[in-house]
Amino acid sequence: MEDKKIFTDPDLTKRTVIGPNGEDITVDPIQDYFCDALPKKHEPKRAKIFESFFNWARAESIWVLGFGTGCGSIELYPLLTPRFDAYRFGVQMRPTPRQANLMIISGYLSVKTLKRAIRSYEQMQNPKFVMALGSCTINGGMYFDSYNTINRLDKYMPVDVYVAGCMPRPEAILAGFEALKKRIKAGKAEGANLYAENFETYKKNQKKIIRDWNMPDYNW
Amino acid sequence: MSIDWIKLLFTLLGLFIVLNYGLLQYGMIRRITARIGKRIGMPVYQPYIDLIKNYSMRSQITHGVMFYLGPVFRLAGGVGIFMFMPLIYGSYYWSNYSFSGDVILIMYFMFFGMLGMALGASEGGHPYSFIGISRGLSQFTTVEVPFTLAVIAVAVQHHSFSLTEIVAGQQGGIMHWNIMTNPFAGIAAMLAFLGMMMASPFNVVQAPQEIPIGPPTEYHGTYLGLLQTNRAILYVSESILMVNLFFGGATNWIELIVKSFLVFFWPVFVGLVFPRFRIDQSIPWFLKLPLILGIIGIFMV
Amino acid sequence: MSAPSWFPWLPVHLRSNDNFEEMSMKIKDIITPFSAWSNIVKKPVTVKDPFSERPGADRYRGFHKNDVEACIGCGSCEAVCENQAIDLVPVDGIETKKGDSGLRPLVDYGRCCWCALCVDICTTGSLTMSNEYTWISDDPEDFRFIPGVDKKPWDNSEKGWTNPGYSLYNPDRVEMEEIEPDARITSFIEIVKGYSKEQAEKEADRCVSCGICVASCPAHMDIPGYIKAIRDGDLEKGLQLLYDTNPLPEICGRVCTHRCEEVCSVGVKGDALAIRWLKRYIADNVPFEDYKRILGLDSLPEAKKHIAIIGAGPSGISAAYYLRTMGYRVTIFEAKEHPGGATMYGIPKYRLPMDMLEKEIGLLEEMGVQFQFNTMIGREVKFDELYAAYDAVFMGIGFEKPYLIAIEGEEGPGSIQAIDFLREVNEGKKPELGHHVAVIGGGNVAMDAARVSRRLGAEVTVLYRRRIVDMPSDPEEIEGCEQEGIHIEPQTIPTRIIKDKTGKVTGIEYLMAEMVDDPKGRRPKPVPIEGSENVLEVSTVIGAIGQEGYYDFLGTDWLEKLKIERGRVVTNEHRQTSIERLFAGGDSVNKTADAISAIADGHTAARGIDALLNKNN
Amino acid sequence: MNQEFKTSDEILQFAIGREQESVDLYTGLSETARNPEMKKVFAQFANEERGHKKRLQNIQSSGQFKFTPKEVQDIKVGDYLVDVEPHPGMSYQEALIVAMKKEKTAFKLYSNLAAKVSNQLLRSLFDSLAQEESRHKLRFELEYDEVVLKDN
Amino acid sequence: MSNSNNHKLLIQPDRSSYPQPDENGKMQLDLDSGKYVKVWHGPNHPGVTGNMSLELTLCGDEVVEAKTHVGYLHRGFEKIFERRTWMQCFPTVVRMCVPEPDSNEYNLAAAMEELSDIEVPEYAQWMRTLILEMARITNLLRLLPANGGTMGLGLGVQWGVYLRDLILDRFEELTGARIYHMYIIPGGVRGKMPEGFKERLINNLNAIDDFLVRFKRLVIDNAVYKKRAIGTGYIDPSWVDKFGIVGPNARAAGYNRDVRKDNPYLVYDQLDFEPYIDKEAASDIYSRTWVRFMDLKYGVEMIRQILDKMPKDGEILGKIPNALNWKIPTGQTYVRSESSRGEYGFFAVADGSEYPRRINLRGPSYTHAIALLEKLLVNANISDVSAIMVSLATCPPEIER
Amino acid sequence: MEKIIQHLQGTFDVKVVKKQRDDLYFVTVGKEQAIPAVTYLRDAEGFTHLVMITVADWMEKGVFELNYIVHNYELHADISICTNINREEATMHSAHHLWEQAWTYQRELKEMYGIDFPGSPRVDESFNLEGWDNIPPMRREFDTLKYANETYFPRPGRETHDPAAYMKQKLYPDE
Repeated sequence: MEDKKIFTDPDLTKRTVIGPNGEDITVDPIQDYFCDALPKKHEPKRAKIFESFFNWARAESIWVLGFGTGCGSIELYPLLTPRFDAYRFGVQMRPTPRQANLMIISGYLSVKTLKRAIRSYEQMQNPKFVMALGSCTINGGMYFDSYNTINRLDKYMPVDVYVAGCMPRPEAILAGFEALKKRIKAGKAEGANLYAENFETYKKNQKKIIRDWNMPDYNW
Repeated sequence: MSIDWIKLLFTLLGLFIVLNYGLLQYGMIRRITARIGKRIGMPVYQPYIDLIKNYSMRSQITHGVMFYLGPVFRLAGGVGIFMFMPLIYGSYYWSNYSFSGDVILIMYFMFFGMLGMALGASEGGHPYSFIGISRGLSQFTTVEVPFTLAVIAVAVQHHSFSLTEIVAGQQGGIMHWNIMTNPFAGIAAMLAFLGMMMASPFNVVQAPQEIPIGPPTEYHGTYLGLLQTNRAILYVSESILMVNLFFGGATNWIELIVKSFLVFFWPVFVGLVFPRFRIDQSIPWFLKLPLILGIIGIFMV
Repeated sequence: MSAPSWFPWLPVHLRSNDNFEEMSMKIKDIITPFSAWSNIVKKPVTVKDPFSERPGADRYRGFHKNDVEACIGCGSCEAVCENQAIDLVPVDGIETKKGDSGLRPLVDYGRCCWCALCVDICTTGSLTMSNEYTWISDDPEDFRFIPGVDKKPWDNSEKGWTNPGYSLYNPDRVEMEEIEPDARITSFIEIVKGYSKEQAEKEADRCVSCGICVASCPAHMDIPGYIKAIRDGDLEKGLQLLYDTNPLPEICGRVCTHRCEEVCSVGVKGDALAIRWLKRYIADNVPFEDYKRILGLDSLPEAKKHIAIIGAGPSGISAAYYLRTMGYRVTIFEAKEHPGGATMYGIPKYRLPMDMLEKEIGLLEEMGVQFQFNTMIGREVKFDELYAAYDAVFMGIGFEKPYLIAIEGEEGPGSIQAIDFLREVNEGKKPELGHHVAVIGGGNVAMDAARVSRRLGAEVTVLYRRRIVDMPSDPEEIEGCEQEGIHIEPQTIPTRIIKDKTGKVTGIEYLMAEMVDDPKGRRPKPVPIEGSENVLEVSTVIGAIGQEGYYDFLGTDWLEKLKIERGRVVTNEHRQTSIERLFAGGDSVNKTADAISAIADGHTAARGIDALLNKNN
Repeated sequence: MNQEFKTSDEILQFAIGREQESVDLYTGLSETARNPEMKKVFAQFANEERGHKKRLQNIQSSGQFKFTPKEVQDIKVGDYLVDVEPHPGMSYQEALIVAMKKEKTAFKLYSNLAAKVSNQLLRSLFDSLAQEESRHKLRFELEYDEVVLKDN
Repeated sequence: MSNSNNHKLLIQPDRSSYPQPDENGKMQLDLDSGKYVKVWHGPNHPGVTGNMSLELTLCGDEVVEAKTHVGYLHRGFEKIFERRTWMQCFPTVVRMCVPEPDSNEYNLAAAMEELSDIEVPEYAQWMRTLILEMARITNLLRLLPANGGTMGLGLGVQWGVYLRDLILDRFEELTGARIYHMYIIPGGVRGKMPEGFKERLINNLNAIDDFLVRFKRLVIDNAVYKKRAIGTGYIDPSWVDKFGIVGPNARAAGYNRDVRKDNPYLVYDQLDFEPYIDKEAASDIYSRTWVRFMDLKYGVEMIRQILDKMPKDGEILGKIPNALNWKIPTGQTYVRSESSRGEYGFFAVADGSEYPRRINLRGPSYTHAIALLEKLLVNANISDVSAIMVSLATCPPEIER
Repeated sequence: MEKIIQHLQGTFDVKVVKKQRDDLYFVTVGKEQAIPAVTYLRDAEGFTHLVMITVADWMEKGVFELNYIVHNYELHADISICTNINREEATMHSAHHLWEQAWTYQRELKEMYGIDFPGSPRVDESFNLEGWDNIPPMRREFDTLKYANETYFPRPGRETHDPAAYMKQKLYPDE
């Protein structure tokens, strides 16, 4: 395979359209759709009492992005249904990354999903948390030698809590939520700021494996 | 015209009560629906935490001025409905800014919020928002038709566009309620109410499995907090409106809360056990049975 | 697009013909869904306390546990793990010893998939899984631990996945066909028949390729390697692997003391692998004509230096083979008529047929190794001359001289030494034994003497000072003795050989012994019980209590220089003695005193000689 | 040896003399032995005896000795073995037998003497010497058991 | 039963005003015209089964072109099998289909046993059948209510997943794990029935019976559901062979397609059952829901039957070679079984070594979710997209592997 | 079944027939005859169901073995038409006109093995992978472990010991 293919989505390349008065207008869809501003670090509130009160609220109201990235998502069904009922603990599913606080990476991430996961993660608002389920996110798990799955999630996004198992049972995931709550209340879950601070490192790692980077560097 | 400060105070107090009531009611409803699903469900106070959480988000992004104003308009719509609606019959202070044409103003505010939302959501640029808002507007428009007919029927019946007078006309026992005196209009309004509350089978606007989650897709943080606040106020206000229009109003807070809760429970009761219609099914639906009932209701009078 | 509705005011063409029925059914369809609301009076089924209320099932495959005491670090778990989740790592406080690699499995929960194949294959059953399943951490580096060593909350959990009563390898050895005991004692025909191809492959299939055996083999043969060669059906590869470390596989395949089998990890729960028989299978089933081709001995390097080897026993032959392959000229001096040393003269033919030896010696001759038989150093050739004439000398002289029982009546006919007796028999003589033979001793020599005596038609009793479990002989030899009707009398201490007036042996007197613990923690010592005399009527007493070396041939001057301790030549790790160009190996050097150690010595010495001579260049 | 012992000093002197005899014997054997290895063995035995002698001399000069009656294990290896006449071509086995027998004789001698004397002090001194000798014997017996009787 | 017979009245929309495909099957769309909106359904979308995405071109609410994009779950299984020994493939294959891993286990075991000629003890065969049927009902308990769930009726999902969880408990008891059971090991199975297992399982089955009644009232008889599901997502019966449609989807189109009946494996020939076929070939969402409903019902009956007929005790593992050195002689085979979604097959090639040369999975979703779904979605309303997808019971992991 | 195979042998240049089971035959034909044979089976013998198109990579022999497995619902039997194509210039005739889902398989094979199917719809679009610029991953010469180790940062700090080597080193440090 000598000839290297050029991977560009035709919908995302620059194109020229004819304007109302007959003039040519160059449209760069990427520029059109996204903003290129890099992430900022958001300092916690100065007043500690406010910050801890907010952290309490954040901990008790965890909105999970409903994005099943791997096998582990099958155990999210029981989690939100009668048997385990995570709603009791303030956990709710949100279908859009904008409103979600917690991203559950439920197991292995293929490169293709990683690209989407990063986009979703970046679209989430600060503060945001990541929970990683299963062996695959820790050290590649079963797919350590696969050419299409990542080995270590922490290279690509900051992770707050890991839950061991293949896949973890709903009880373990609930315990993971408890651990995450503790972490948030202690003010240690500053993944979003960490991401902003080490943005270049994360980007370097991400770009190393996502070959057709046809998106802006940051998709708030 | 001098400002009646005490009245304003009472109105704001009423708003505060309604807000809390709305949040608690939402939590309560979630618990009840959870029980039908054999779950325990979230704590009743969970909506409060969610609200605080959303207001405490550190970063927010905006897609332009209208994106920002959308929730504000929506909240204004919710507050507007509340402001011009009498709460307790016979109480001066709890009748807010009810005046002789308040029904029409309220009808306007109901649509105003939706329009504001439409503008804001469109600014968000998400295709689901477009789809959702176009569905929302078209469905709401059709919902308005039977509802307006029912309201006109009631207004004609009581020869007044003032809620206070309509409530006054229903005093004197359950048989005087409009739902009994003009059942067709009442039923039409109740069916339209299903659409107004956007519960199944008429929740195409936010349909999570289809266009997650419609207009508010891009809203988060404070914006979402505003929307949540509005939802609490709006839903309660609308059910109080229904209470005023068809269920004889209320003479004290307890009666108000019980009645509005029951009215609010109606779309939940229906919504929980039905899937949603497609938009091309729900619009004709409103234009059939409720419309016919509404027309009959007018003719009844 | 839309199907007919349940509303009667729909256009007629959208309604079905049986309109009325439809209608009634449809109203039911509106009402029935509300039946769901009956749940409002039912209790939720939610688990109240999900963190403690629901333990894993009895068989749950949770986190790993390991009984580090029972574990031998064989690494089968690592081999079977498809995720490379298991590493074998050294652990403080666990020593490497024979049969225990000193390594323990470390599990990486960044890899594990909880399939429990590691538990199923565990050769000792030490690795199990608890039914605990919750482990949360914010540090991804945490998820590695050595079960049983790193303390975890689930270490004492009783439930969980253990080996569920099957084995992923066959724990039972493929039975080796043997001649029936009744038929055996009438002749010197070889007892063991050897594996067929199917049997060998089936037996080889049981191997878990852990390699624990390799270190326990004095020659460090690549045991998993040649067993794999059998599985692959590639016997030539197997033969090459055998000859890499052992030029006498046919002999070892029959008479090796197989220390490897004692430590075999498969043998912990089941039968140890028949490593010796598999070795024999390779050696027996490759045509001898092909050996030279397979081993690449056709064109050996041009010989320059010349090495002398004293003694054509296993160590000498081994040294000769490797030295020859390294390109040295080799001459072997042997005092006796035939090569083979103890294997030739000491091992009965029912264990090791003569032609095996001849085959392997033949290979050496073809390689160009010179033999000088009937040449005793010190007698025909002086050691001085030898040492001067050759670039290096290897001495593999073995233990020739038997220890005497040293009790009254031992001198004279009727009381003979086992090694002399065995030699005579192997040379074709038939010593007169009489009706009943007493063999004194419990080693392999004693067993051989006993079984040979049995074949010569005598009743045999073995008198041994300690218990049967203490016997240094191979268990299968003891078993063979018992099958052949040989009586073993343990804990007996001979005190006197009784003779009649003509000097003929008539009996042996012995005392019973009790076992006393050794103050230094060595094996328990038998102490005779006074007054427990017994007399056994015998016609011949064969002493087989041990042998010692005999170095007088070197002459006093050299003996002065040669460092000897307790009858054994002291050597360094290259089997180099205190005399620079003199190397030594075999029974006279190592304590284990068996063929395989001798072969290993020969190999080591060959490398040592090579290193020495190359260094001098 | 029907010698009468009056004082502990005499006894010790006697014992030292016996040890010296042993030293002389082993030294002689060492010199006459044909096998250099056996020379070394006997030289080693002689050395050990010198050590014993030295200890007795120390007791004599200091006048202090302690005796704690303690049973020394007797595994009786040497008891039933035939006597060996020392000769130049002795093997290690024979050397051990010689040594064992010698220590046994010494042990018997001291035990007999201890039984004969009535003096408490002297008896304990003899006991002590006997114990010492039996300890030496055990040392050789264990060696014999490990080396010669390896297969038995 | 009350399956509707109104499909004859289907009104196909007039497509003449919509864009037409060219000779390559590609839609002729002028995206710049402003008439169309491009929408990505998924991978982060609650209405899409699993992690895959649909690229929809909309004209209003109508889909004019659909493309499926898979590969979000691609783990390169078939590559990493080249580095696994045959036995090591056993824990690996189960991950190929997450909701119903047991079919994978069985297929691998069957392929290995066939190629290396190994007898499976009778008890193990019964246990395998039991496990496969249990897996079928667990998956159906998830799939069936999801048909209502996509239309906003999540209540059935709540009930169904709870019952699924009860069966998962039984799995846990029997096999030691909830999701990836890894129970059907090549050569046999990995354990016997624990004490009291049968009674507990029967209790759960009774609960499912109750659920079926209530679910029928809630969803299947639901007027709104009927209105939406009947006639939507219609698969023409003539497509069945053309698209390789199998299992319940083909049965809803009136074809008798059930591997258990057609090519009986394990002990299915000793069981008495008849798969449900929609005789009227209604072949829409409603019909497929109905077929799945009946599958679940029959599945429960089947488990009862198995529990009745199976031997009390027996060997669990046949004579297998050492797991570490298992070599399989050169050969190739294709084995199939019936999963809850249809024919599930393994193509296995052995080259005589310890490592497989090739194991290729043929999952039913491979055709259902790509070629068929793309075809079905054209002219569907965007609201129906996820409903159609769920009714086909697509499962992305088995497509991508 | 036997009859169908005989028919096939009569009509086409059948190289090898292998009977795996009573209901499963592997029939090897030349590259040019594979599609006609499959078409014949579909149209004349009732093998209407395309089970799968799959490939086994025989690197040593330098060929890809393509398998078209077709199923007959009347007989409940499968025939796999096998054909060997050259690994170096791997092209094959497309079967997308026979079955609607065939192009999916061909698209996957193109991506995973680099086998080209001229004329097959969307055959050049990526299927599972996105932005892949290496050799097609399913080819045997592609070393997936090496690739993964170079690309995906395996967590450092792991080392293992071979019991045999470790024991030798521990017990006999001199040798």
